[in-house]
Amino acid sequence: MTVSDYFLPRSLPEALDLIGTHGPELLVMAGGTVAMPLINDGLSLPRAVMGLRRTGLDRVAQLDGWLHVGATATLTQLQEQRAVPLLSEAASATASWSVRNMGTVGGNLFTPPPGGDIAVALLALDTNVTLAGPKGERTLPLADFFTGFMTTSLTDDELVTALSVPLPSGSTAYTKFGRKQGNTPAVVTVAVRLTWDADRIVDARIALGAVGPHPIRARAAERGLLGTTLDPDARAAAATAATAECEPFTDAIATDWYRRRMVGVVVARTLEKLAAGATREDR
Amino acid sequence: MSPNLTVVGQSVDRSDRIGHVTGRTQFTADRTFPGMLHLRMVRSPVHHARINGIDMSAAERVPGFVRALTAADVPHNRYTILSLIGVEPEEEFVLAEERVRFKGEAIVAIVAETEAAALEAVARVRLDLEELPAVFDVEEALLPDAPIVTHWGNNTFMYEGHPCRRVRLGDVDAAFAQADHIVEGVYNTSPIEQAPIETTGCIAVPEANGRYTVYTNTQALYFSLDNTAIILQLPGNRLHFLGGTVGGGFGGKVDVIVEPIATLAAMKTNRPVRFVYSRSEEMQVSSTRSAWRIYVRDGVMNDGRIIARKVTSYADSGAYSRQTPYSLTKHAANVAGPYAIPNVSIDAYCVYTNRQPSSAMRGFGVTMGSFAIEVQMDKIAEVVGVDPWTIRFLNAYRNGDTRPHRKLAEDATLIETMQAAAALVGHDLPDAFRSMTSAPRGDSETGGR
Amino acid sequence: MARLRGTGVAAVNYPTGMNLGGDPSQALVHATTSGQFVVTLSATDLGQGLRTVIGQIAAETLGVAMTDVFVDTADTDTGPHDMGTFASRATHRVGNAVIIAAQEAREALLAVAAEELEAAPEDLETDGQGNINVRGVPDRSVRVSDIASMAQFTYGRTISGRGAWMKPRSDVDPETGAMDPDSTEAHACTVAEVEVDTETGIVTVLSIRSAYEVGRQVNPRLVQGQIEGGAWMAVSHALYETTAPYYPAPDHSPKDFSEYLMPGTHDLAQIESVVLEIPSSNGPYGVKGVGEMTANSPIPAIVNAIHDATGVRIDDLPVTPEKILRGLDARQSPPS
Amino acid sequence: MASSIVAFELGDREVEVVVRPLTTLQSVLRNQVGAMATKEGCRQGGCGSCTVLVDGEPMLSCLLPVEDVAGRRVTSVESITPPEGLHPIQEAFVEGNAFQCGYCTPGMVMVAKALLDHEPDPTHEMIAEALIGNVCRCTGYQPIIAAIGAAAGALQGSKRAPER
Repeated sequence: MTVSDYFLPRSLPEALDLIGTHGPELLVMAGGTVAMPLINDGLSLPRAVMGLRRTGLDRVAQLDGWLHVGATATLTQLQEQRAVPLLSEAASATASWSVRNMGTVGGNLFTPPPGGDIAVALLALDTNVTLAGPKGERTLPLADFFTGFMTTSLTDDELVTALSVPLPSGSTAYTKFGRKQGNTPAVVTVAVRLTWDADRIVDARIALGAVGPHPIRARAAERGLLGTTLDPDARAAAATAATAECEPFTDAIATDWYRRRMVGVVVARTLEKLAAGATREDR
Repeated sequence: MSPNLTVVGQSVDRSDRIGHVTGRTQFTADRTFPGMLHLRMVRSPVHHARINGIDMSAAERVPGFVRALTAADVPHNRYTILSLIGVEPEEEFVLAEERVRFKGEAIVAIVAETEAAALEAVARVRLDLEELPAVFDVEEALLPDAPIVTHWGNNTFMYEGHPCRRVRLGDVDAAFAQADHIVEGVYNTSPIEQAPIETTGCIAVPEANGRYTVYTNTQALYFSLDNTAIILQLPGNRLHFLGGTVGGGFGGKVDVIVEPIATLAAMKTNRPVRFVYSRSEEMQVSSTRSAWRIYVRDGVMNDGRIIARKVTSYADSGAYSRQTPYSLTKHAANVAGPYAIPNVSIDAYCVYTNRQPSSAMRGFGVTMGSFAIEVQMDKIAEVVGVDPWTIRFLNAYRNGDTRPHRKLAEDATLIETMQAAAALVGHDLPDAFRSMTSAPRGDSETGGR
Repeated sequence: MARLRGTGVAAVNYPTGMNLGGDPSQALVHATTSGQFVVTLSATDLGQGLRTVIGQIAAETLGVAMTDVFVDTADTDTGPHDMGTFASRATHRVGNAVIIAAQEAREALLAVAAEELEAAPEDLETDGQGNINVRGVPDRSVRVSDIASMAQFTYGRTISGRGAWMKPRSDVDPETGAMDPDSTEAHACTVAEVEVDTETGIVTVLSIRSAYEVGRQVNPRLVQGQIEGGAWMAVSHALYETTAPYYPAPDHSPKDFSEYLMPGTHDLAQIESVVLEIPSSNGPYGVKGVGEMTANSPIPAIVNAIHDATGVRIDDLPVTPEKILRGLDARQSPPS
Repeated sequence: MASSIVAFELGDREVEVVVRPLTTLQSVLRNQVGAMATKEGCRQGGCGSCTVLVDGEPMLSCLLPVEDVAGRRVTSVESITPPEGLHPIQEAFVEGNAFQCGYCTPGMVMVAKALLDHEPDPTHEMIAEALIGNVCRCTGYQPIIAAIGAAAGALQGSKRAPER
């Protein structure tokens, strides 16, 4: 029999104990939307699996100017977070109703490209990720969490427990661009957050998904927006810069050529949405 | 025939409606049997390779492993589905022998107590494969130095001594010489998966009387039964096939791909055996609609009449031909399109490559021919300077016209259908086209058509 | 950014059935003692509704109500031979076999009724509601169910029929290709309307409007189902589907419904159609066949519409956004 | 770990099963409970034909270890089919010819049930969005969307006219 143990710990300490006991052989699963298909097809043959649904890590709460999202909060829960429209939009644009009821925010960080669309929004929001291990908790910026394709700074004995998003989130826009409408892998995902002083941009985040080994920031594009009014030239420059910065790949739905081309188009269109004032109520 | 019909022509309710909406319709895999075993395949991870060895020792130690089947266990391992209608040669292997010819080709069947055990045992089988050069392009496959996929030395199916299915009417070369314009096009299509929501599968159950009952979602019960009998070298009366309720087919369930090996496993274990494709097998292993490359060369007069059409088509059959040789014949018969063209020459090649085999799919051989010809018709219209409707009405076939395969057209209604479509979209047709019919041409019209 | 609209037209014929090895189907029909007619086959229903339309053809021919017909398929121990359900052949072939079987069963039914009613069989008519009447004599009538019972228990007869229909084998002349490849031809003509986003290359199919000539619709609602489903599949084939996205390269073949693209519920075109019925000479009640062809004409119509919208000719399926962008790029800077 | 006992509600039934670790709810329903309406179209979470409701929310039973639903309320097509006749959603599917092969239908019906429980009067767009994870290869979806719209009307109508 492939799986000889399936654990459903009822608390974080219990989960960490199980990791300690079983080591890296223990497959950790939250919503199951990534791991279970592989197990069902025999592409993953774990001996022991730990499910996180009962750990109580699914709380979402606003506290001290932060939105704290428990790692096992579902995408459906995230959809309901109107305080951070970017997260709500990103969750709504991900997968299908059933998958959103199962997939978790923490799990989305580990979804291989071109998935992981929530992480793109989280990255644009300067989210901190909290990790818990036998030695306690540590918190780091999400930007430092991703280290390569399917690699992160999570150590073998740690779990992601929460994601913390600073509030208010500013003026934001999100576009998941795919070959078809809805429930489809991204060709490119773009999440933008701008901070304004009067009519000038003083801080900018442009996060890109599906065009790199993990969600990435288009830092040159961000810098180029500073001090501008998000005028057409500034938007075009940002699109060009982002196009140069991305590291696209080829998969079943798009080539690296098409992805790179779409980075420019989708960044420009996402910035255009912001320029049109669609979600600039925080300005 | 104009009977006063009472039931035919009525939108009566489907007889299976209650079963479908309540989920009580019994599909093939909605059955379980006591002691039922599960079959999964060890498949080739590469496109083309020589099999130097198979090590089953680790697989055999997986708890729940029951037995493995290899080529040596299959009574008549080399088969061809269409041998039932006289198509030769036998070429496909139920389980690969010396070579694997496509990525995903079945090598070892593992039978286990549970699906999970079967999957694990599959993962534990060690293959010693020596990779060989592979070919994926239909025209590259025909070059002299191409890797050879088949066992007979070239990469085409042979049609009574020809490497292609030929259709000839009139004299295309003479007509090209007379034509005002030559219009050429080359059309490519990609392989396509039938993707029924119910995957291909069966359950083979040994009965006390020595027979095997096979529950299957095949589209063709007797194709499956007869081929299984040949492969297992069993009299047909030892087999009892049950089906008839299929969760979508689209041609994907015309192949005989799960029943022979599941029945063999049931024979060898004397237990019910279930073999149902996974979705990834359906996508990556099961037959596709073939990819096509279609060259069209048309001789056209200034007035828009097409006087010659030469088509060279290559269907990518993949590693085995399955239903594709027949598809090519159907293609060749129809690829000139629903038009009256006096000179036609068609060469349609069924080409072997190291790709997952192609076979039947909705529109078998015709769909992609229609795509090529109907795009070509627009190009011709552009060259002669008429609109897309005009070029089609000018050339539309009528009853009594000689088709490229020399049968006289008898149920032609293209003209009436185009008239109805024009009316539907509010496109005004000139009087000449509005009054046109598919009735046989009068003496005044071009007799050569 | 521009969104360009265009329309395209395509017209096709579609052959019904195969024949090159000979293409037979058989059917058996018998009445139970309660007057239910069982049609026994080994053809399969793929979901298109074969059981239903075969039931209709049997009911029509027998002269009984649809509710009194049961289609039993597919069991090789009980059902007579059938080639299978493919090539748009099932309604045509099986329907013809069922008509022959049902006619024989009807004759057996009327023969018993004639004895019971003391009338000539040719003077009897069925009303399709379970009664057999003597033509023109309103009070001389008997229930089909009573006759079915009497046939068994009073007369010791079978009310049954056998039907076989075959398209004979037609070998192909290997030199000329002379052959008889089909039984009849159905036709379709589609006008597709598309919108192309010239920055992304994304095509939106706005509408697919088609005329179909199918000989005879046995069940118009089921024909409509084939038309709508076929048009959707055609959009899918034209723009999305492939198991080898970079054909002929074998890389990146999809493994699931996420990577294997098909239009979803937000990608649906408006579908409109008219159906013409010009009966065929050899199909059951004039049937031609509609299963496969509905996915054919929309494909080239969409591709022609894309050309109409953009000026870009794409001769490779599927028409991906990348192919469109590369085509548009080439028009911007034509090779010198 | 050996097998364990898992109990959950299936419609108005109490179900108790002995399962190997990480057995899916889909497998339990089909192979142990005999509730075959929950189909098996991909086991990858990609087709929606195995959709059931867990505490009223649609989920994919192929991705859900049955241990995770211990003590919870599972609703399958069997659970909503009345002893006689059909649920209004099922009626609407019949009326609207919203299926061909029927293999995706149970999943579609379950999503429709969840949608109409949450939103009794959905727009066309909302229905389309609810169905985005359910694949149908036969119908082209339009008849399914229309049937769910019709079911909403029928359910609303029966609420507005309680005497019926």
